[in-house]
Amino acid sequence: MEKIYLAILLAPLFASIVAGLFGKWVGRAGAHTVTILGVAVSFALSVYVFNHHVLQGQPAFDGAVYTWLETDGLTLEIGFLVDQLTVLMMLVVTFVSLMVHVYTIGYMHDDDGYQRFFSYISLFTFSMLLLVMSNNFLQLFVGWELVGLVSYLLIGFWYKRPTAIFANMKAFLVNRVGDFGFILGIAGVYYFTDSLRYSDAFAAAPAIADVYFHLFSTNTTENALTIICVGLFIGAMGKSAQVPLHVWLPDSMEGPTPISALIHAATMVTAGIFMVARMSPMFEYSETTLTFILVIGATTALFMGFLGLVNNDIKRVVAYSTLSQLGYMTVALGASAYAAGVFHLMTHAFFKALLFLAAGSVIIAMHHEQDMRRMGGLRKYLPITYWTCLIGALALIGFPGFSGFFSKDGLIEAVAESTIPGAGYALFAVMAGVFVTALYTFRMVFMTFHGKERMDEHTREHLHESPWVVTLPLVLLAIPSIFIGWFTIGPVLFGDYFRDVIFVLPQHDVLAKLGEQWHGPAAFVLHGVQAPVFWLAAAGVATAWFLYLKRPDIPDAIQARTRGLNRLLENKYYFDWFNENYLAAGARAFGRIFWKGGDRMLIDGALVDGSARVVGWLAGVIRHVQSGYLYHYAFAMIIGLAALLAYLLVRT
Amino acid sequence: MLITILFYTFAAVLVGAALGVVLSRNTVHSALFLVLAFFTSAALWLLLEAEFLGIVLVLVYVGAVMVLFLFVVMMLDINVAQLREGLTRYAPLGALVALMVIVQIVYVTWVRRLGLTADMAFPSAEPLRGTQGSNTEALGALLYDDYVLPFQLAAVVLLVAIVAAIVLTMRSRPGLKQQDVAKQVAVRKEDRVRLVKLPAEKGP
Amino acid sequence: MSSLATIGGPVGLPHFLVLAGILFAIAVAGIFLNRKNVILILMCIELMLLAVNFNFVAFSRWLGDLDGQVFVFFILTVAAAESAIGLAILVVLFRERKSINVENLDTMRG
Amino acid sequence: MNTTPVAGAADFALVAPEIFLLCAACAILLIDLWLPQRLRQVTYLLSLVALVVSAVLVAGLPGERMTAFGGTWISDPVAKLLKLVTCGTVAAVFLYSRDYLLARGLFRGEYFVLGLFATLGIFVMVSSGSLLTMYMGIELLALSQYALVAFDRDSPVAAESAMKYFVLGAIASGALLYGISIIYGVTGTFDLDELAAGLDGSAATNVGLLFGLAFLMAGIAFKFGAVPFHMWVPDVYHGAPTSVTLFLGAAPKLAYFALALRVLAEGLGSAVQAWQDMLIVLAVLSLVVGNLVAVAQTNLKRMLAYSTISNVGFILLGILAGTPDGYRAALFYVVTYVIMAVGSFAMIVALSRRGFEADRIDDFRGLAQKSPWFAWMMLFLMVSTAGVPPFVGFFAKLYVLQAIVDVGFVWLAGVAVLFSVVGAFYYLRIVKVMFFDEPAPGLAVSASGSFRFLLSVNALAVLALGLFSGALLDAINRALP
Amino acid sequence: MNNWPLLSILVWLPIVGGIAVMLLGDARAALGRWLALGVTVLAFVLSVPLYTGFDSTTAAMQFVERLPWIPALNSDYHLGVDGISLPLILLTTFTTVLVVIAGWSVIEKRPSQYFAAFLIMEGLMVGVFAALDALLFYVFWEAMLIPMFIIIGVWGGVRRVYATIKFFLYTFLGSVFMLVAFVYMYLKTGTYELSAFYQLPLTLTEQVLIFLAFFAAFAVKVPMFPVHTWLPDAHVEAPTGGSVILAAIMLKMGGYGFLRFSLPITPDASRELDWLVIALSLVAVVYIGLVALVQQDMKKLIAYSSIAHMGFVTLGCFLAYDIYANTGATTGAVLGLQGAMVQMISHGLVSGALFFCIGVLYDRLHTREIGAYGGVINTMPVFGAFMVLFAMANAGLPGTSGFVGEFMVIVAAFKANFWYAFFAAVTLILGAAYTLWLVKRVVFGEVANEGVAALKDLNRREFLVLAILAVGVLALGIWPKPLTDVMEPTLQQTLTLMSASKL
Repeated sequence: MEKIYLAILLAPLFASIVAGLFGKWVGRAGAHTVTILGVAVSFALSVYVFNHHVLQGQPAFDGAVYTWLETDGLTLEIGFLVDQLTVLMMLVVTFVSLMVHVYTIGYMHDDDGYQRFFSYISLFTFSMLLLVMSNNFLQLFVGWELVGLVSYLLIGFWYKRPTAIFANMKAFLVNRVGDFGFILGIAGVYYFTDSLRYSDAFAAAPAIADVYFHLFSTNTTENALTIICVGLFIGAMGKSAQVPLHVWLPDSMEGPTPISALIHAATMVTAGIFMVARMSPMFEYSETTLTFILVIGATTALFMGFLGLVNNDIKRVVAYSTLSQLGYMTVALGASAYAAGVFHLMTHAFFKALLFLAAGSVIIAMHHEQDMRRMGGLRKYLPITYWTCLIGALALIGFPGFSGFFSKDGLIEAVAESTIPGAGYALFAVMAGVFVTALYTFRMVFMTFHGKERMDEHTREHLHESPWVVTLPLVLLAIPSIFIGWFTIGPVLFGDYFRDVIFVLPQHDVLAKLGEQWHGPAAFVLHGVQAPVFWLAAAGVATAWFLYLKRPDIPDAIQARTRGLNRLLENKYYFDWFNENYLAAGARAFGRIFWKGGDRMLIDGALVDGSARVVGWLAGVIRHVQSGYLYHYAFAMIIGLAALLAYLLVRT
Repeated sequence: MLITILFYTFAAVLVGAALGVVLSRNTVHSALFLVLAFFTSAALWLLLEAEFLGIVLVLVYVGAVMVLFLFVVMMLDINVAQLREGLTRYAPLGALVALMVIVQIVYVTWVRRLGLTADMAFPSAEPLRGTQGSNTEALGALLYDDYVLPFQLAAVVLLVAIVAAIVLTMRSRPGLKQQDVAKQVAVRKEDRVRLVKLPAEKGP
Repeated sequence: MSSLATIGGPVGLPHFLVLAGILFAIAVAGIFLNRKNVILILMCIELMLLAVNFNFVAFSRWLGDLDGQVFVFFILTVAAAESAIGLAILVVLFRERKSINVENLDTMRG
Repeated sequence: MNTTPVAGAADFALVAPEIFLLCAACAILLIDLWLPQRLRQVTYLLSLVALVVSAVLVAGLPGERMTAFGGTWISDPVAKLLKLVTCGTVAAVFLYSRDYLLARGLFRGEYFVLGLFATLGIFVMVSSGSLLTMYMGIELLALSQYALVAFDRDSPVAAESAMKYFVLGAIASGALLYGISIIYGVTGTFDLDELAAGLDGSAATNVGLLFGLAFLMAGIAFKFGAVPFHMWVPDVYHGAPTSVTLFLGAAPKLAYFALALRVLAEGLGSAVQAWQDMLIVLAVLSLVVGNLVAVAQTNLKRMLAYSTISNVGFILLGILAGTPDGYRAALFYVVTYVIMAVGSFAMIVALSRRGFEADRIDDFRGLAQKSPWFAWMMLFLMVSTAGVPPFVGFFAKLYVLQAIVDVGFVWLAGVAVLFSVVGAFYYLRIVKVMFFDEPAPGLAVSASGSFRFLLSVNALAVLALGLFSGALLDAINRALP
Repeated sequence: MNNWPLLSILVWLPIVGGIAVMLLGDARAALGRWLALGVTVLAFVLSVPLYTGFDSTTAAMQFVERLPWIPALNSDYHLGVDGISLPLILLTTFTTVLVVIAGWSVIEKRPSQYFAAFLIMEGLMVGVFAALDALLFYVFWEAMLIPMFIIIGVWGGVRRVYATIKFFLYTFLGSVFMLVAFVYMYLKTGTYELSAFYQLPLTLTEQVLIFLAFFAAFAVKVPMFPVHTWLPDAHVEAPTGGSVILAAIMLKMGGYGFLRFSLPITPDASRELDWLVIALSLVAVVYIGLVALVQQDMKKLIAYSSIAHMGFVTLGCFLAYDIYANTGATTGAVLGLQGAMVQMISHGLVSGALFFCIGVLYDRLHTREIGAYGGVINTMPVFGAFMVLFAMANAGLPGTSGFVGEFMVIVAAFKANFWYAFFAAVTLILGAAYTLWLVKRVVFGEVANEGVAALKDLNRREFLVLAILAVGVLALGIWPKPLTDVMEPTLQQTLTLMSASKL
């Protein structure tokens, strides 16, 4: 089995190296062939592993591949922990990645960096697999950062665009802020366990929960596990774009659309969710952290959704939607409904990738025009795109029966059951979020595919459906977007799929409570239709219809009335403004102060050059004693003699 | 008592002469004051039963060195007027320092008696006499025996002085007729004698 | 010949030492008080050596040890040689500068 | 008087080198008189031969400590070593000077004769067993040096510096003599051995002795050029013809070391605490003033003069330790310093031509491009003097530091190293000028082959002695056990 | 092979080679270049047996050579390697080869002296790492300043004189106090033998003074805040090779000194004063990181980043005492030490590589102003790729060597104190910020000006150098075990020495 795991991991890496370093030799076709092959191998083998572990029920694998380094009794290894959660992630990752690879052939057809792009996305697949398959914190962190690297490279793929290279730097830096917390969390794990293996950390978690630190003063104590978990979660906040570290994700849309789908919707951004779920044996013991997670997630879910309402860039709307959905997942984690979070992660991966790719398809058709105000009525030009997009949108808003419905409804009900502090706020946020989600999603659908055709003549004449390499992945993604919930909700949410993998304290186990009322997916759908969630979503769709199809003049009127609110939203709650004008500028200002004031003036100017100047000055002064006059010289001698005599008189 | 009077008299003259050397505006006067100082010193030394040295001081110093000084003063045709200014504004400071040195010396030698516990009065001076009861003879015995080496060195010092003085001051000005020993020694007959072959005069 | 010792008068070693000290100090002061004439400086040097000689002679007498006088003898010799060289340098200086003004001896400083 | 003669054949055997040197000097003086100018080389060669023979004679002296002439003369290993080094140094000085003197019309026999007399003076000082002999040696050396400084009769600066040197030297002599007279009065002797035997532990608080010591110290300090008795050093080094500076800067230091060693360590060893304190002041002042003022110099000779002052500070540090280790360290320092100083001044000579003294620091601009080899040699000499390993100057400083730290003066070591850093600055400036600046017009080393060879040997010796400083250290340990 | 005096060869071969190159002169510069390359390659090849023949199960000194040097002082020519010095020696021989290749045709002014200086430097640097006698160590330590002084001064930039004199005096000032400390200990032990110093009992006051003396020397070399200001100047003005050697090796001597001298010789003072070192290290990370952020000169930026990175070295070295105080055990202490060592090696490769990169640009446009570049990747794609790689390594990206040391130190720091780890981890943000901002402004974007438009991509020589470094950076990042295994026993021993009180 180990060899298979290794093959899953290394196939994309190998492909990436071939495409990246030898791109010139293998050519375009060679590049996409080898990378698709690589990912396909990974996918196929993942399916095999799924079969092995899940269907055949083989025990989880936890072992090392090689020792990375060994010192001080600490053995750091690169190894695999393959269990149900891992397998699920592997499937999602390799499948979406495969789709994106295929899609890329069409999307990037005219780009000069064709091979490079394939190399990057294969490298990404490798990194993501490295992350999810890890059995220890080190490797987790390695994968964690590597996906960040690839994200950086891909956002800045069009390196000539100033906005792109700004966005990628921003993405990396914001992620680094998260990693800052993450590495502290990891260090905390090492502090207590002298090991970085998951198994050791999980085993030690209950004990750590009883340890208290004096961090801020000797009078206050902080729970050690909380510190560790909050640290780890800050990492997740960066990667999964939770408020306030979400700012990079909308900007990351500067990258080519396939990677928006792959990295910034389906896989990488969910790494945080995955990580928290993976660490459930630790997070469970820290209720403070769970509350923290709940609040952050709920805030993200609701307030990022609002931003989707005012944005006119089709990709950005999807991006804000992603943020919001990530908030949902986070809320699930905070409510200890890890399985719900992961479940939503999975369904979201499909339908959000679908939405992105559809948006990409639109963008191709529109000749890289992304502003929805210049679209409209595309339905008849891009039928496949339209229908698949609609499927994605319905899944996103949680239309009963679609995959998103199962995951989102399950999630919301789980939150409703939760007793963790902050759950009330979270419930309100996710409920309100449903309406908002429906509103912005269908706003997008209506503005893009329905209504008046607002594009210019030239573009309209050239409108046509995308090639098969683009539409095929859409179709292939649409299928699970519709159906996957039916088959998986049972085992994943209420069954024993995650039994050995996700640990939940009995008092937190909301899913178990829900499970008591579980009567299969059909009943769940029926129940869903009667629940307020559905009506909220329906209201959202209706509102969108009314505002953007029926009376398109109203939104402008509303905007005119609520200028303050509008400005707040258009400025994205001023997060970027604050970061750029206070954090970044502040850092630079401090840097300048330290440099000019500290280094240059104080240390160099006053001390270093200052002492040199003092020496020079003294030299000049003492030099004048050497006046050239004999009598001065004699005088100095006599003074010296007199001084020696005086000394002697003092001495005796 | 006589000795005391003599001491104080000579001492006073000596100090006066020394001051004269320093303060006199005329170099020649200074030189003469110095001569006076030497003379009084010689007298004082006689009181200390250092007859030989007293005489040598007069003979060598006054007779040779001071004459040399005067000679140079005269020879150098110094602009006396210019040098007359003498002491300057730093005089008080200089005097102060001199006073300080004097105070220190006096303190140590007079007040502290050099830290010596022995009687400060002069003992009888038998050892200072040679077999002939002569200070000169005793000195001579020491010089040619115990101090033969320094004595030779003294000779070398004088030799150096001679060499140095000659090196520094002797110069061959163009146009000056001077004997060049080296040239004289190195001369060869070819340089001096020119053999001219004259054809024999034919007889008429 | 009468000696200081036999008289037992108040004139003892310290008197001579103080006298020598005063001479020494005057000589020293003369060197740096004099701003004009190099020859005067040479004379002061002679005066200074004289002061030293006084010390030696007095100590020699006081110790009853002739070595001191021997030393004076050498000092006199050396002093003579010294003044010869000093005057020689003076002559050279005068030839070069046409002056023996001490204040002109300041081309090198700093 | 029926005393047996103090001096016998055995005594004269111990002064054989000096006798030979004196005779040789006189002979050369005479021979020179009969030589035409074009054969003046003979004088030069004969002087070298005289030095070599003296060295051989010195080498033949017995290895143990012996006294002669009633204790006025000491022949011991340290004297032997110092004399040998003196011979070598003076010979090197003569070699370096030849071209310089030739180019300026100063190639006269008297230079070499006076040099030999000075050497004799050094010999005498080194072997002095009494203050009287010491005084004669001092004066012999000093008078020769006065004359040498004024040797270039056509140079106004030379005459001026000679005058300054002479006057100040005379004052110092006076102070020295005054001190000797007091010490004589207090102890009744100026024989160093007797002096040492007559003093005990109370010497350090004996006001009379200390009084004399203070004057004596002023004299010694003047000879060394320690602050505040240093004022003559820059002016004399600057004003004298470079070939004379070469002489002044090197060999006499050996004699002054001997002066300090004989008088302070051997004669007044019991009063160590008293002179130690005085030396601390002098040493620290020398380090401070020497290093600081050197920074401000633009004339290389002056700069080296101040460098000498600072190095004297180090020598004094070694001496003031008052332990055999300290004296050894100081001896090591002196010997190595002499080697470095000779080389440094020789470098100026190497660059100078008729009408061009090359004694400004700027004159060394870009030497590394014109004559890289000599630039490197100069670099060796400079960094060695700065005390950078592996050059011997470092080890010299190291041994001194060891000696003073050993007696508990860690703070002095701190001061010393601190000012070494200041010192490093101006040595580096030379390196900077040579290596980093663009060449000055017309700069070139125009020295003869033997000169080049000797200079290279000199500079490389600085490196070799550093790498194998153990050998020199052993020699010094044997000389000063 | 084991009977060969390998270390002596490594010390003297380059020095002799350097002299030979110099004697060949500029007229035969081509020959000199090849000779220099030959010597450095040979030295590198000869240093490999040090690794292969190294017994990594023991902390004892290996390949020991010992000859009497200055018998009167009991100072020997005593060389040997252990786990601390071995990697650094390898780094030295490795880097010098690259420096020679990098300077191949770039140096037109007095090339023979240039190569000679580097060769001599190499020998001296190996000597520093191999010396087991304090005096010998000091000799190598200081002697190194001379060639470096020349290198910066002759082949440096506009303000080279200021920079090189500052560099020399700064480091000289620091070192002399160390010398006094050595002297003091010599007088106590009667030998300059390092192992004797280890065993010398010292009172706390003595230790503190000795520690401070060492600190003056090593902190300047590392360099630590606030005695770091020589470094930016020296780096900026030095020629590429000089910057590389400076960053890659000379800075390591400070860290090496802490490990070899400060900690074992003055353990109690180290414990008493570890707060000072740690505080300054953390200041280096934060303060210097911020300063690096605002630099306009590429080299200066990397120089400041070097200081920040070296902060990890000093931090890692001094964690042990707080770890013990905090947790009651020393677990994690060696991790910190290892981290410090790995960080040194890695920084050697990464900063060296970055300086090479800047050198490549400088050779083309003759400016290091960030503002003069932009969009370099358009004209120099291969270079851009390397630059991004090394930038990422500099930012501590996992998979590159830059990550390993930082990770180990941060993780170990948590054991000592949460806040140590906290401030150390700030480097994750700042390090990425200044490095990526640099990359953004220089590498990415539209072609900024005609100069950039005319750039030519790497030639084969440059490619070779950067490729070798890239391999090193990645190899160390992907599998650091071979490196850490070598160091493990020695660092364990260092921990033992530094935890054994001398009072």
